[in-house]
Amino acid sequence: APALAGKADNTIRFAYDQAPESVDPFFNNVRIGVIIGQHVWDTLVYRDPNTNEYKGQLATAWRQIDDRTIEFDLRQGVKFHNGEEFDADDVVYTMNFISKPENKVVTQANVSWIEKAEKVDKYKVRISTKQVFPAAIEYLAGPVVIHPNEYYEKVGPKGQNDKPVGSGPYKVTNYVPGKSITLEKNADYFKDSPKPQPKIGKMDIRFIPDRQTQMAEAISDGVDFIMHVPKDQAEQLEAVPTLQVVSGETMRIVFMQMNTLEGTPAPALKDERVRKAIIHAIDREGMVKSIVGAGSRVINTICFPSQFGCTDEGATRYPYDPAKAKQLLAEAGYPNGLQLDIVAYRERNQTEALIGHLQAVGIKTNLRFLQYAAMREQVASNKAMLTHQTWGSFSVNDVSAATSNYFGFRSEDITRDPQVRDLLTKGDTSVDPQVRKASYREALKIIADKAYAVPLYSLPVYYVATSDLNFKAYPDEMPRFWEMTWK
Amino acid sequence: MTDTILSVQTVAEASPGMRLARRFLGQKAFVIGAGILAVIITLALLAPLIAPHDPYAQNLALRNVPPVWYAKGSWLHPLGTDQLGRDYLSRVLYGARISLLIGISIVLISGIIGTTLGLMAGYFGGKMDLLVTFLVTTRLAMPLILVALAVVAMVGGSLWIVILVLGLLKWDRFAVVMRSATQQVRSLDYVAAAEAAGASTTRIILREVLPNIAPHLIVVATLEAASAILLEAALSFLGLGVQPPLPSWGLMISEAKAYMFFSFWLIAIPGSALALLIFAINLAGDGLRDVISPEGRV
Amino acid sequence: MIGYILKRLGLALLVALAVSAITFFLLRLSGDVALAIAGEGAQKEDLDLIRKTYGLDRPLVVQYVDWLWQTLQGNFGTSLYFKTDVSRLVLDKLPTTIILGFTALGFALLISIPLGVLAAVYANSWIDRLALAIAVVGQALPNFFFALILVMVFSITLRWLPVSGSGTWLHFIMPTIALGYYVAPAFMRLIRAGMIEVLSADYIRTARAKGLPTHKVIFKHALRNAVVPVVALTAVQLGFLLGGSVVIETIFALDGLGYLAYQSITYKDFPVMQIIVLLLSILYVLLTLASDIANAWLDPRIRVA
Amino acid sequence: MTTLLEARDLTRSFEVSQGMFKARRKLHAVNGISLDIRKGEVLGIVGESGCGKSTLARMLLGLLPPTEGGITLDGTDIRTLGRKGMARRVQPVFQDPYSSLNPRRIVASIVALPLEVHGIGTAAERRKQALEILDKVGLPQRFADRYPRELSGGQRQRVAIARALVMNPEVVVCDEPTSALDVSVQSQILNLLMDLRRELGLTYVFISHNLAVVEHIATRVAVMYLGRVVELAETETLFRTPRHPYTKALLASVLTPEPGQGIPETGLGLAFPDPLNPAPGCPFHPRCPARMPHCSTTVPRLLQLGRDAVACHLHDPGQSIPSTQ
Amino acid sequence: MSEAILEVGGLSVDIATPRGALHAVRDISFSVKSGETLCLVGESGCGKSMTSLAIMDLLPKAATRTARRLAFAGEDLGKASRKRVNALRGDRMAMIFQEPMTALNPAYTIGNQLVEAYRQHCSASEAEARERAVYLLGKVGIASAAQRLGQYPHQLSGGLRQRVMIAMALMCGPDLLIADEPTTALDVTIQAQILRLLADLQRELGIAMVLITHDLGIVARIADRVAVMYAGQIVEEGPTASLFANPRHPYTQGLIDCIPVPGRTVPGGKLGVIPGVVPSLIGEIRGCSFRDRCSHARDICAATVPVKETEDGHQWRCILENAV
Ligand SMILES: Nc1ncnc2c1ncn2[C@@H]1O[C@H](COP(=O)(O)OP(=O)(O)OP(=O)(O)O)[C@@H](O)[C@H]1O
Ligand SMILES: Nc1ncnc2c1ncn2[C@@H]1O[C@H](COP(=O)(O)OP(=O)(O)OP(=O)(O)O)[C@@H](O)[C@H]1O
Ligand SMILES: [Mg+2]
Ligand SMILES: [Mg+2]
Repeated sequence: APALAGKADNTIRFAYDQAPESVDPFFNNVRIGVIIGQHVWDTLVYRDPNTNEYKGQLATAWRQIDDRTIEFDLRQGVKFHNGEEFDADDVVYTMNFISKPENKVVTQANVSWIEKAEKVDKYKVRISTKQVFPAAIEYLAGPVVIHPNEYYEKVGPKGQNDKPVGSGPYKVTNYVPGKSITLEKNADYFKDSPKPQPKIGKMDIRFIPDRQTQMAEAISDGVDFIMHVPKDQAEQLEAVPTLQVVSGETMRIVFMQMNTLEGTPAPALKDERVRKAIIHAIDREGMVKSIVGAGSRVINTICFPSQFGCTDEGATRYPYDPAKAKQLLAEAGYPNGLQLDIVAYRERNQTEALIGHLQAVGIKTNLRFLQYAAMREQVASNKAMLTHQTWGSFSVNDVSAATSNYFGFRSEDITRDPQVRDLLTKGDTSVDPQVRKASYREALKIIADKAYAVPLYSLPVYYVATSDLNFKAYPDEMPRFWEMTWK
Repeated sequence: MTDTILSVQTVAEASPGMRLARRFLGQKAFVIGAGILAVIITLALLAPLIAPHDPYAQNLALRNVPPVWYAKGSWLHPLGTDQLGRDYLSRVLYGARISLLIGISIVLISGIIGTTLGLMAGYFGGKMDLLVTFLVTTRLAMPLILVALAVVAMVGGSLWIVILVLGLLKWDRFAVVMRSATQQVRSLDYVAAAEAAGASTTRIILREVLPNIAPHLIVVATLEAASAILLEAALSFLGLGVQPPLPSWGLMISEAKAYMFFSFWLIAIPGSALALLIFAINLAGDGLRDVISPEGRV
Repeated sequence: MIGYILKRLGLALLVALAVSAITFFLLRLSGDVALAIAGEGAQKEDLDLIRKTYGLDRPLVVQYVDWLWQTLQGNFGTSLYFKTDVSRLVLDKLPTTIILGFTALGFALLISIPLGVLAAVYANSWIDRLALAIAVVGQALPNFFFALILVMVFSITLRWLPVSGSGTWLHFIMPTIALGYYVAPAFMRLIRAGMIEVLSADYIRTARAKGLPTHKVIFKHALRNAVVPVVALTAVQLGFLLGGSVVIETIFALDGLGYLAYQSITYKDFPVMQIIVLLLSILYVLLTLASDIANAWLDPRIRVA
Repeated sequence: MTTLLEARDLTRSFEVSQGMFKARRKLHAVNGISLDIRKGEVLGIVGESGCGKSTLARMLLGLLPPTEGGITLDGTDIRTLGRKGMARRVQPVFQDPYSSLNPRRIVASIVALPLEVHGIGTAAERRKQALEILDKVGLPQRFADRYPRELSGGQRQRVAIARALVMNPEVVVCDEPTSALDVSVQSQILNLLMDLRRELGLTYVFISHNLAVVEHIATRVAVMYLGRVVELAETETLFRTPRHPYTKALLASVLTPEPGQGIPETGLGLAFPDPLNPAPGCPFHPRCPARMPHCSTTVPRLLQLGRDAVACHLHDPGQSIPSTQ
Repeated sequence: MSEAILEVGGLSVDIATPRGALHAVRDISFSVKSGETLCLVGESGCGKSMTSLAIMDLLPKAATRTARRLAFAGEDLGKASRKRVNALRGDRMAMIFQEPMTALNPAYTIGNQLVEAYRQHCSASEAEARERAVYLLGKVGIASAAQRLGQYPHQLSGGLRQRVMIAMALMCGPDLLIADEPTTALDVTIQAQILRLLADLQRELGIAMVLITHDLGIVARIADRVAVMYAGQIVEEGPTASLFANPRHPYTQGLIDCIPVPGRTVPGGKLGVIPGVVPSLIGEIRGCSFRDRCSHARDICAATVPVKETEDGHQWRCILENAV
């Protein structure tokens, strides 16, 4: 029954639209997995979301030993939920486990940079990277959590999923795959953690796929917290007195790709004028204002502004100008417009708006709305023309996690400019921040000048919560329940 | 049989066509159903002429305008606009075309498959019948929505994919009904008489059997069209059907459900349109069946 | 009798085999599993690795035979998405769906039998028309639309029923209605048609000629015979309900097989999809077998002493 | 008289299922019948319901392949004649005038169907020919464009006869052509059939369960019981001196409209003929008032007695020694 | 002769059809005394079944019954309540239907169906009812009756089923038995057996019987009195012998003429015919309904035709005094 819960029994009921494939953060690649991961586990390093400053979490201090090695001093007296003590063995075990491809960690991009970890003494370890990898600390402050080695060795990833054990502020007390997961406050959470001691006693996370059902639950006081509410609905829910709506910018950027590869199904896109016409056709400000919503901003390069190395300095901007778009199309030999396919996988209403804008300048598009995997297949097999993409960089605050993914000749890259690739690689693998910044800037400028992609905007996230709750939204789409309190 | 003898003189007055028409018109349900259906079909055909706006033209400045009967509504958009500022009336009108197209195309595909199978099974019997019965059982054993969803999810939804997938999956009822109808007709003496007259099997199937089971075919076709339209709507509702910006009613419901708690009309309009269409088709189909076999309103 | 049942079970096996083969090839041909497993951001090397570890680089037929062999041994594999045993996952969810299927069926029968009998006994009266109207309107409302309206009314406005979940019996009320009302008209029509046919049968006239009171004629002599085809329909409809619970379970976040099926479809979780389809098809065939046996029990002409 | 159509050891069995839980069984609808149909005669076939009359008729028409035995027409196996070849020479008239006419065709088109199939003449010529033959069977022109449902039973049966005659066949196989009709209509049809026979020199196989009708129309009669011919004789002989006990019982059961005679006692027991479980030995013995011990063990053979034949132990002294088994 | 057990006076049955009221039975009158057998004979569709159903109050919904008098053993059935009719039906007036194959409920054993009426009307115990059922099954010539009680209808042959139907009709010892074509669906040999059985029982129990048939042969052999129906009317009625020896109505004459009778008709020769077809019963019918098929028809036939009668109770509805 809906009545009994919430503030009264210090439980927060949180509904999310997707169930994680596994609770183990290394074996899922969804947002809810990241959220659960950060509550149940700890990382070596903690990035303060307010100041973006790195703090020690399971590590107390770290230092660069050489270009590819970092040494960590570990915190003493930390215990996992099952009582196992935290020490260097846990770190070494975890790092070595996840770095081995045969262990089939799902989030390869998050771990493939790790070469190995070595124990120096009980509370000191060294982690080395395969190449020079400046973003290592950022990753260690995000997706790379530390597992208890004895338990993990015993039960393996499957056991860790069935009965997860971490060291974080919350522990898993009940998990029904696909249905719900219950977290309870870890009363023994170590005092010195940069994550504050949790106030809310229990988190009841249910997976409700249908957003309207979620909304109905929120309205009828069946849940206390939902997120990723579309703008229009969030604005409507603001009218419900028992609810509060908070929005925040996220690192997720939205952009369109245009296939200019050899053998592209849309040769027209090889013409720079056509690509520029497409960018000019889209009213990004208008979309941000009326569809995407507060907390969103228009971007001009394919990265999130707060990411290290991200800039639109010197990059060409393409204002909304349908007349110019039409003119460019005419110049390119398409006075009567043209027909293109577009593939997309989420934010369907935004795709529809894009289609509308393109249609207005004479570009008819045929939407193929696919599951992410199917869309990727289209892209990777050179069958896509236009894509409507979003990219969250796994909340990694570094351009290497964003632009490089789409312009570094990986399978997602459907422009393949070697010059851009070389610049990005240089940025990804240099130690000197200035060198990195310069190469990224140059790469981003080329991408913009040649109109290789359509930068659109960043995606905000709307949270709807019971009005009893104090909470704050952060750009990494991470609700931090450990710091929330009841009003 | 007594009836027939006695009716000789009375029936001589009206031509058979007239009498059939009278029988149809005597069916209130059929008249209502067919009437509504006719209106919907006319509106659908005339959509380009009567739609006040381009159903695809968006206007982000005029989003979610309520219909005219709300205080904030205006005659510019009699049924309001949707979340992208597109005229709702125009979309509903064009949506009728899509729903009808879906119903008709799916029924055409599945009807051809099912009727062929049913005719073969019913006419030839024996091994052919066993084979077709097995195929039908297999098809019935496959959870339709699930398989359709899965395939559409894999291939990617689009109008023609949905039509193809459902068309290839929904032939079972045709096969079952056509099989038993054929069996019935096959055992009648006029088929034997045609055989005895030397008519070839193909000829008998096409000229003697098919015309006599056609009424059943039409009834099944109407009811299947309704169910196909509903099924497409369900797929679209789950996001795995027709793709935007096509104004399919199922898709419109799916898109509007996000607004249902505060702008109920957005979901109510396509929802009622869909319900009305299905209602009309079913009513007409029912009436048709009653006219054809007044006893069995199954 | 035993021979017949064995024959039918053999047929069930054959059907299950055919269904599994069709779905296996259909699904494998329409998309790439490896990509589905890999998820967002995977690279070519990852895909190759996945293909190798999951054996997806082998010919399809080999994969199917292998899958079949494993399944026959009771090894249903591991969910690609949830990483747990498919059997555990499915077994966990099955009860919810079975409960929902039966409550929906019960609900449908509960409203359709009385309505159908009334409509037949008072054929062409206003009662009949009303019942017909209920049936036609019932079939015209898409069930997802109806479900949403139920939520609007009972959860949002009246706040009587919880929106989603499967914790208490209260959670089952709306899904039961939403699912059951859609098949009720089919039952009603069948019962009506059956009753009308039976009521005009010679043996009903015999019963009346014997001077039996009306209720005895209707309930003893007529209903018993009219209900026979309903049993057959019940099996089909239960199968349909189980399959059709995808939409309803998804809307009500009811943690059953239908919802699992929807999830497995969106996550391209082939092992789970395969087993659910297989399970539902076997269930369907067993249900039809059960209904045939029930029919035989009801109809002495089939039973044969 | 020359033999036109000849059946040799004709047997037809069906696989029938009796409910779901029972194994399918073999039913011998026709069991080793040999007959010769002579040019110009009317061979009457009588027997109770289910004794295989229609099955025999369908085989004679080439509509049903026999499981054993064969049929020849003028000495050629009818299988080699093919459907069209048979159609030109042997035509049917069925029992039920309601199901023997395609309800979606008008009368003229029904009658012209055989012509159409054989590609004879143009559409107009075919119609003309159909109208002529309709006139011959006593249906005025105005019926030509009606649908069967607008005709009475007798009128329909006339259409069926017209269709059978339009190809000028030699043999017409009538399977209970009047049993669905009222007596007043029956006499019209019988008269018509007799007239046509005289006029066109037709040969009839006339199947009926009505002995009075058979006696009236047939020149020779075969009596069937459970798939076998038990007696075959010239009509007069058969009705004057029936030999088989079953024939006698049949004759006794005929209720002529003669008041005061009361209902005859047939002398038959309560057993009823079940084609699925035919009695061993003589199939009629369970009901036979004159049964002897060996009747239940030995199947009587069809004994030729001059031009007639009978299958009964009473008339077959050569077989009176029971083959004990 | 005893009292008339059934009196029918001016009985009409109209059936509502989409094309108007169908006058299935038009103003017919007859009566049956105890121990007497009356045969209603006529061609298909002439209203025989409707007459019997009207008496039993079993008409289909679309049909309405009107009668000047409809009395059973002196009691007016037209005024009797539904309950009263139910009490009489199956108890004192019983009916046997044409199709033995479908007149028994396939879902129940014949024992169940036999005892049902008896228990309903005679408030007997199950055991008593079964005993009576066994007795009657024996009476209608069914051996090992006790075992038969547990069998289902489909396990019996048509002849046996019709016997069961007869036993069922006799369960409560009725005064009136209406048999609507009880042997039409049976083979000739079995027909003879069943008719004989019926005749014997009727005589033995002294029941009044109304037997409906289209077969003049049956009529001749079993009836005391005959009523010939044509197009919803009784056109001729009289004692069997008199009617067959001296048919007065052209229709009766025609009927008798068109049956081939061994010995009387010439084999292969012409049979008598009645030209034309039965008229439609829908709409108003005036005058003699047989006139457009009758060779004696004259203008006055279009007016209401008087009923003529001889002393022995032979009545006919024709302008002619005598058969031609
Ligand atoms: N297609 C069939 N399949 C199974 N059994 C059949 C088939 N056709 C005929 N029979 C059976 O064969 C037997 C003879 O049938 P047939 O129709 O020849 O009898 P009949 O003498 O014409 O009977 P009736 O007088 O009732 O027409 C019957 O027991 C019948 O049930
Ligand atoms: N339910 C009905 N609806 C309409 N007309 C009916 C109905 N039942 C019977 N009739 C008509 O009523 C007339 C008399 O029918 P009835 O059944 O009494 O004839 P019958 O003499 O018993 O014929 P049969 O010998 O065929 O049984 C016929 O014209 C018939 O068509
Ligand atoms: Mg036959
Ligand atoms: Mg009758």
